[in-house]
Amino acid sequence: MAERVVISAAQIDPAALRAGLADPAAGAYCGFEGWVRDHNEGHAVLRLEYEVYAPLAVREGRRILDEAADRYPMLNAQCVHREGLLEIGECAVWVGVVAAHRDAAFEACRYIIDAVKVRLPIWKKEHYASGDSGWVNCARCAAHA
Amino acid sequence: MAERVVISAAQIDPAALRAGLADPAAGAYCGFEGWVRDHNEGHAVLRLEYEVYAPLAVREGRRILDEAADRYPMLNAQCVHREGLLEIGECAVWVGVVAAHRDAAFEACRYIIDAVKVRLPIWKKEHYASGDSGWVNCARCAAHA
Amino acid sequence: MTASATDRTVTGRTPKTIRVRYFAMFREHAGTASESLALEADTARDVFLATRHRHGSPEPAGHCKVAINDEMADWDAPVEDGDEVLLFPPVAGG
Amino acid sequence: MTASATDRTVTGRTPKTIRVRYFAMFREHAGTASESLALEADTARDVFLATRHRHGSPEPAGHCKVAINDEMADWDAPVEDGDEVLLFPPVAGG
Repeated sequence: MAERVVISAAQIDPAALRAGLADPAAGAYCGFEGWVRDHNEGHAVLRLEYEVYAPLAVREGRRILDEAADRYPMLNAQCVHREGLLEIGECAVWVGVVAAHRDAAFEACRYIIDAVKVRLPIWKKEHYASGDSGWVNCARCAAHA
Repeated sequence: MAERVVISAAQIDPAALRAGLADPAAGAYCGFEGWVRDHNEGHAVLRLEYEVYAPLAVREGRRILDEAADRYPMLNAQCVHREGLLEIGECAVWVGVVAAHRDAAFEACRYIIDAVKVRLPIWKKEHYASGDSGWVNCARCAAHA
Repeated sequence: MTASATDRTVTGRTPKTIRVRYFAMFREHAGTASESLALEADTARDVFLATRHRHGSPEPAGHCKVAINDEMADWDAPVEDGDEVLLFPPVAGG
Repeated sequence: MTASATDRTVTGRTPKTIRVRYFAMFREHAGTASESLALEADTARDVFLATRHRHGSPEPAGHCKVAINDEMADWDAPVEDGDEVLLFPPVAGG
């Protein structure tokens, strides 16, 4: 199958990725996508910039998928994260999980995106309508999507 | 926007449905799909047949979406359920939810699919490799996806 | 005949014309999707029990659902002459 | 000079050549993506603190992450002469 964890400079195609997870034993598919919002903490956001240290992001991402497979009876999972400049509405991250039953699909998907957001060496710079920009740090982003 | 709850005799197109939920205020999309599995409770399954009483299924489905919107800070949600004969791997039900943050997207999506499975007037007949067939009833399916 | 007429007066039960609709397993067992029946029924549960030999299911009402005139209803909901009662065997969406 | 040489012998600390890589906010503050420094450092934390004026962040180490030679590491992990230490400011994926 395709690489389980991918850092992509090109737009994410969730439909193609989902199709890659097709499995006759799968009864449940859960997909999560993080989209670029037009606001954060009261600031109007124009676009986002992601910096990724790919070698470690991919390795840590695979570790997270392995942990999810250990914890939940899932069949397969995959994760793609963008890097570079993203416009409002673009998909910044996609996680897809297939399992026989929906409990595992939902829980593994949630486990993976939660871990991806706090463990992968990825940094997000917000460009605001005011002309300012700023790196989103953990203290500010921990409680949010 | 499109109908929030749809009973469809045609194949479900999750990519098109997801695109219909696009919203610049949305930071999180959670999609769930129920796929036709090749087995259930140790029986090899060849295909499924869904019977739906559409007038009440749509009305009850809308009620479920309204309840989810009351409980979770989501922006929008939609649900499509198939009727008729389905082959292994086909998508039997799709639920999509968008929200500013991922907590609400995951939780509302889970709330909706859980309620859809137990409250909508929809019946599932399994056709087995053995030649038998049987209606899946609540006592048998309650613990499963 | 007299005794029967007296019974009806005493119990206050006169037959109502109820249109009953069967779904899925119930439809297959009844051999029809719907029929009009004259039933001495006060509630949706009475209709369910009165048609049990027709819909052929040992399922308790608690596993099934009922609608009256296209509205989901409780088993204790009253039925009136001319009502349409929809009997739903255990559902299994998704 | 003599005092300095003696100090080094007493503490056991001789400068190590450490390649330090900065990311995101740290890179912007340092004005470079990487540099080789001679540091008296035993652990990853020592490298973080020694370069704090370069990466310019008041963030405590607990909010940041570190890798040594492309492996995620603890702040107490030892650093050796010739190691590459990657300093990650608070991450924000997704």
